[in-house]
Amino acid sequence: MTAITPKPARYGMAIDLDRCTGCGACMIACAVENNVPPARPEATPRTGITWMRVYQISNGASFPDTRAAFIPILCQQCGKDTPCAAVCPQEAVETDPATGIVDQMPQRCLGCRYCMAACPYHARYFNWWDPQWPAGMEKTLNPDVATRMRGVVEKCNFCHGRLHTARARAAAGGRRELHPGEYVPACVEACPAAAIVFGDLDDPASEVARLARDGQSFRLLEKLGTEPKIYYRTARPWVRQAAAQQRPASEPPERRLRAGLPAPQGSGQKEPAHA
Amino acid sequence: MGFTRRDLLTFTGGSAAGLMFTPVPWSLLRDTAVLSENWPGVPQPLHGEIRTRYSTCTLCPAGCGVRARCVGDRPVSLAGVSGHPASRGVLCPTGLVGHHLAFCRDRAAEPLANGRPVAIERALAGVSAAIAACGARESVAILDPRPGRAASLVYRRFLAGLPSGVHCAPPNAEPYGAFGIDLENTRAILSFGAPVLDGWLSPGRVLANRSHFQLIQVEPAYSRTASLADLWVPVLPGSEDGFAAAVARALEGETSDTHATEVARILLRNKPAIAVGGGAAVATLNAKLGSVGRPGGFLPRRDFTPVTGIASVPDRSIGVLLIEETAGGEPLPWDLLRRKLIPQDSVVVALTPWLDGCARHADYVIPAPMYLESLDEAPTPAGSTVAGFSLSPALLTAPPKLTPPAEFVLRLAHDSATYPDILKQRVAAIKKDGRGTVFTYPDAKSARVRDIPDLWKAMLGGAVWLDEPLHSGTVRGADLQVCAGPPGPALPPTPEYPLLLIAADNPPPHGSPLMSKLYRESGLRRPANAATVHPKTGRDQGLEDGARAIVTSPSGKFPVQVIFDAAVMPGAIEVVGQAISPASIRRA
Amino acid sequence: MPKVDSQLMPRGVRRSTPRQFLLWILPWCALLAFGLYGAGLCLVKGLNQTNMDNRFAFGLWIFVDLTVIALGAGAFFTGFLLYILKKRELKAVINSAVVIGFICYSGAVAALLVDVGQPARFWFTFWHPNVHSMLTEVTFCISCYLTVLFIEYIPIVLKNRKLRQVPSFLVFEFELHKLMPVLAGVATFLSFFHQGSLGGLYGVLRGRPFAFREGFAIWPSTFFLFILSAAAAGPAFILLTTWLVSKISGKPLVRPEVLPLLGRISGILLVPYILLKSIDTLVWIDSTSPARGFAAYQYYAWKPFGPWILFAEIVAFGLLPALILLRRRLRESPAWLLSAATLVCLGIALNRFVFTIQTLALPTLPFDPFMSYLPSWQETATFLAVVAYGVLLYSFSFRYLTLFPQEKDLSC
Amino acid sequence: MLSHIIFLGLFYTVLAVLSATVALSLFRAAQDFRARRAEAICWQATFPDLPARERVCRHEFTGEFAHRTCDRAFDCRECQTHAALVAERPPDAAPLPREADVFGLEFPLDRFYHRGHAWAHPQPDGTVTVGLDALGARLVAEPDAIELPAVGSHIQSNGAAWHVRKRGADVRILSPLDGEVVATSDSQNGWYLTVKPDGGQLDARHLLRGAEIRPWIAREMERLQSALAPAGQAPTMADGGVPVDDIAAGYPDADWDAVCSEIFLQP
Repeated sequence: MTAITPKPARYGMAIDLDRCTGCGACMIACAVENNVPPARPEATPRTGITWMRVYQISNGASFPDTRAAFIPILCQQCGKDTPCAAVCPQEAVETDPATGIVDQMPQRCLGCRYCMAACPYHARYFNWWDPQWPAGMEKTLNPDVATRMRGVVEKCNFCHGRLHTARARAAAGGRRELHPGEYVPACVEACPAAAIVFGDLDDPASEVARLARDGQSFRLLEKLGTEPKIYYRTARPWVRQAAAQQRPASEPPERRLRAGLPAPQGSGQKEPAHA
Repeated sequence: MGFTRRDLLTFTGGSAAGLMFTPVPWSLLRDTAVLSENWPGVPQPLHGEIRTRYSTCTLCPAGCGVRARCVGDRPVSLAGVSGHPASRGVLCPTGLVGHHLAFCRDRAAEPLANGRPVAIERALAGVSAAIAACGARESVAILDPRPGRAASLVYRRFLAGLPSGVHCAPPNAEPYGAFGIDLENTRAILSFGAPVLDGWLSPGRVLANRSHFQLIQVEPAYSRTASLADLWVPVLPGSEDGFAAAVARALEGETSDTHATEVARILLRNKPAIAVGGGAAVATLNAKLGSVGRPGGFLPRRDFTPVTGIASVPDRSIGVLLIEETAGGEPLPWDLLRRKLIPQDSVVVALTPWLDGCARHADYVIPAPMYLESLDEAPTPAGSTVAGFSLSPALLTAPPKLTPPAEFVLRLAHDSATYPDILKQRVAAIKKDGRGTVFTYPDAKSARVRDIPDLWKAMLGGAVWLDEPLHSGTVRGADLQVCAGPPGPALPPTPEYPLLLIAADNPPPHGSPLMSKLYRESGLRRPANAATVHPKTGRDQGLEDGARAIVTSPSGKFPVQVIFDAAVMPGAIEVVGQAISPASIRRA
Repeated sequence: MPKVDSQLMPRGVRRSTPRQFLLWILPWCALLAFGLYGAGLCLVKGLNQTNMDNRFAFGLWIFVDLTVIALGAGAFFTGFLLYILKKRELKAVINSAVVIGFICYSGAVAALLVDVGQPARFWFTFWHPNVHSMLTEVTFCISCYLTVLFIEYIPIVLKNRKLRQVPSFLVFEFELHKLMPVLAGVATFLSFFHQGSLGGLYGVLRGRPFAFREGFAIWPSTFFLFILSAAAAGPAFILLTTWLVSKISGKPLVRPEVLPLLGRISGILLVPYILLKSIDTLVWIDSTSPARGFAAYQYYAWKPFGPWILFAEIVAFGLLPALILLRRRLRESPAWLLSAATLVCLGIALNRFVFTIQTLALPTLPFDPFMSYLPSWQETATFLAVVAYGVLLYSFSFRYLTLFPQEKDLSC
Repeated sequence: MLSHIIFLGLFYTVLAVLSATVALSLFRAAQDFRARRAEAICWQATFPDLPARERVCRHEFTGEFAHRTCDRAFDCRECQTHAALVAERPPDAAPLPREADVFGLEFPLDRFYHRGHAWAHPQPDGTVTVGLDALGARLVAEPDAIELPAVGSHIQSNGAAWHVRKRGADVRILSPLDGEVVATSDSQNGWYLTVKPDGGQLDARHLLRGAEIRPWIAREMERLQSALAPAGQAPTMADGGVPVDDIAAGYPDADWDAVCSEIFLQP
């Protein structure tokens, strides 16, 4: 920790869905930054750990009218009545008033998974296995982030390792505040299309605040009233519609595999009755 | 005054109660916490001085600059070099985790002869013997995935010394021949199935200019590029050339089908425009668009030396084939290669870091260093309008028993020089010509070659040399040769093969275990064994979503997992990395 | 050996021969061993042994825990009626109720310890509790209440025929028994809270509109509904077990008027529960859920969770048994009484199932799918271990302790 | 913060109450022993657990009640009902024979009988000899072991006077009176204990005498028969009714523990 106490910020993101090419660089940069272990072969899309996960959504229409878009989902850093923070029995989830970042403390987590049941974005992940790396690869772990043990929950924390580094640098420079852009999460830095903008939503001058105010921006499940800090932007009406539609949607179940979900086996997924 | 049982009980009880007021039980509690926090067997990251080192990515022809965050001298994460002329500070997903490749399974660790480990000398002897045994009619060929490198020069020299040596490249190694694409100034790209937004040329450069050009994707599959293009024109597989011709006519003002007219309108409104991908008709279309040799179009480079495409090598002519495979593991068309070999007595040598590629068909496997394990070179970045060159210094310490492909060929040629020597000569040559500029990674600055005292050192520190542009007018060589796009018109479906097999995605590259995990768990890239069909087509074939099935085509059969996706053209089967051909699919 | 066995039994009651008893417990012991093996796998290899996943963070275990804790509520409620409201007739079943309660709660806690990812950290909740979490409330109350049940269990054990020959045991039991009302009071207090908190557990999930409920002060409506439903189910479950035990042991255990009384209590509590539950559901459909952007119909559009589930919960397993239990004539006939009691217990199980499983199965994001899950054999085995443990503990208690004081007078 | 205080406050209160409850009962138990209440409490705790048939009021024998269960744990000394009944029909109104013969068992009527089959015989010297009555004696004839209280120790009525072991049945004989043991014997001379009663003389209000004996023993024989009868069989005595000297020998396969417990009022 650093001695400085910077002026409170409210960090958030604006993701431009019209720029996202679904390459997955954000997911990969995130996993590298945060020492997410390569999965066991047994791990499925439902048990794997992807702090950031790019879903593909579609307008549900058939060829050639079909349209698809990519939508990266990470912890939405809810700013009000944060569902996961309220339910944790032992304060392993805390919202940092100085940054507005919802932080998960694995070393205090009991592994009851109540927070996962509480999260509407499925942005929390449980360590079902002991973490393992191929021989030698553990030497490439990021020294700024501790590895997690089996049986605890983890999630995106806007790369707080990077926040600490940035603060330390600022403190070394005798500064109490961080310059905009001095601290950006790994996914933001890695996005080849520069689709993710990160910054202080409370700073009206910041680009992210400007995009958040943009008429084409929206947030997921806004009506839940949890004030998420991840904004999505698109000029394509159908994308906005698909991101806010009632379920079960017209979306055909065939997109399941593309949406990052397992192929049905036995009593796997059921088709929506109204589909 | 004896010691009764009562006394004992009192004592025990008392001490138990007293213990509660000592720190002992509480510290024991804490210890359980400590235990559960450092769960046995969980590796903790190593700490050390954080340093930044630079290199250049050789996994694909894009030639992106790499900034490595290192603990001590060990890279822990890779990122782009901001301002890099080719990559514009961007790395693709594969490049981001290039430093993990060294830890993949399926690595070639030691020389193999017919699957058995041998000393490198034995392998050398064996291969030389095989080469010596080749008569004038039996040619010795080296398949060079990246012509235009210093290594390629080594190959050419060696082959020149043989009675019949062939220096050949896999299909599409040089898509635009002597030409680069002036992305910075083009206003419209008419793409015939080229993955423009999905790893085409240097992704960073393409995306940086994305806002400047209209993108029209002509492709039967609703690919990533199609989904992000300004206009997607779904055409029947194999009818691209026809559509190109239609557009050409529409440009002339002739009335054509609505799509073509629409496309023509966009191209005319956004000039300069280019057409990429596709076949001969696309070349003529470019000529019509006047995009050859003009700013915003195809511009010629100085460094081009033509190389035989493997396809044009006569069948059953190669006696000894040396195949260089890159760490990126671009797939090689083995069926094509096999046809070129002399049936019985041909020798195949795989110079590769991988065991699961061409090594599977090779008599000799010469393990090559993995990306970032040894000093390497990156030739002119794909699609660059000027010649370029950069070194890829090693960031990892390589295991023993590895031989860089060029090194192996040098030793075959009994040349005392080492690969680094060759690279030094190349750099010296650049310095001698004194043309062009050098962009150095650490300070993100460009300087003229003349002004750099020690070019070699600068290059080792991370730098890319860029030639001066040619005068756009003077086009050396013939007119633009555009790569052979999707092979000719597809055969019409037959009763035996009612469906059409079309390429969906590039096959998943050799990647970090982490990358493959993330792709698998997010389903972002279709698994290599996925066959995506329209739900209706699938049901007509008696399949359901997720079923296991067998796809049969004239070139053979392979098992797949069926994915229903309404985005797929009815009557088509999208399969990762397949050529267009009629096919049938049935339940496994 | 048989002599010791018979000398441990209460006098004046007939018990199966040692041989029969052995034949009875052997299969259960086998089941227990198998279950413990499954649980051991989960503890040693980790929760990857289960079929739970990041979406189904809760599974069979949590569902079972909630159900058995609801059914175990009989212990506290019978105690409350007997010691606080002085309902003497219930003395006939209180011992059995206590044992059942103890079994249910200890079983639930055991299952929970396997369920959490880091069992070694179970005490963290007490170390740095987040008092705003319903789960904290549950943890504290259940651990306390388990202690209470244990203390309530002691006198029953001390009255064993051999143990009671030690005068000090008998005297301690006598003194402790005089303070039973205190314990009953504490038990009631604790039970009200944790039964409620278990409901609150889901009611506060503002991220899960299917489960989220408005409420009073810090407690969502489910808090109160769970208390009521548990209080209603407890007596019904005791009724069932008593009947079952007397069928298995082939002896009358309580006077004929006791079971109908239990049924009546259950019925009386069921009515307000059903009433409130219906109101709550209507409010939720009408305002709570839509206000959060989810039209309630969509929850029931995913097979197999159709609207039938609402009907089953409220009418078939609620209103119907309530009406049966309130009609004296029906109550008096064993067939009706028992089927009604069974319906009540099933209703509770269904209710807990809906809140645990359906809540997690329903998608929240517009582009994520409906999911289902089947427990792995390790999960099922662990659950069976809890059942076997319960049966064994009860069998031994029934054989060597006096669970039904009226039995010896009825047996001759 | 406040919520912390409230929550943890409640929690610790609950814990305090629980531990206090347990501690208190332990403390009280200890006190009971110190105050010699233990024996009485044991009987208090035992009596309700006896089957109803063993708890019938003595006035049922005399036909004053058709059916009445004792609610005073066989201690008539504070029982108003008893007092009232005795007042209106004083015992020994009619002269009695010196001894009663019930089914061939002699019950001398010069002494008082406890429901637990111990008799108390006041001696001229003011002491009281205590022994087993004929039925009890036949049940534990030639006991395997006898455990008599130490001379000088104090016994309480309805408390354990001495212990007899017979065929694995561990029988405690309930004391008919309160008093201090002055002598013990192994029943050669017909008695086991000589007791100096508290308060100088024997308070026999709670003991049976005279005319009560016959109906009482009649019932005891019934219970004995049903206890001896193997499960399911009709109760019969080996010989047409008169118990042999050693009943145990007559019923080798009877659960002797159960039989003795039945007769000696052990739960």
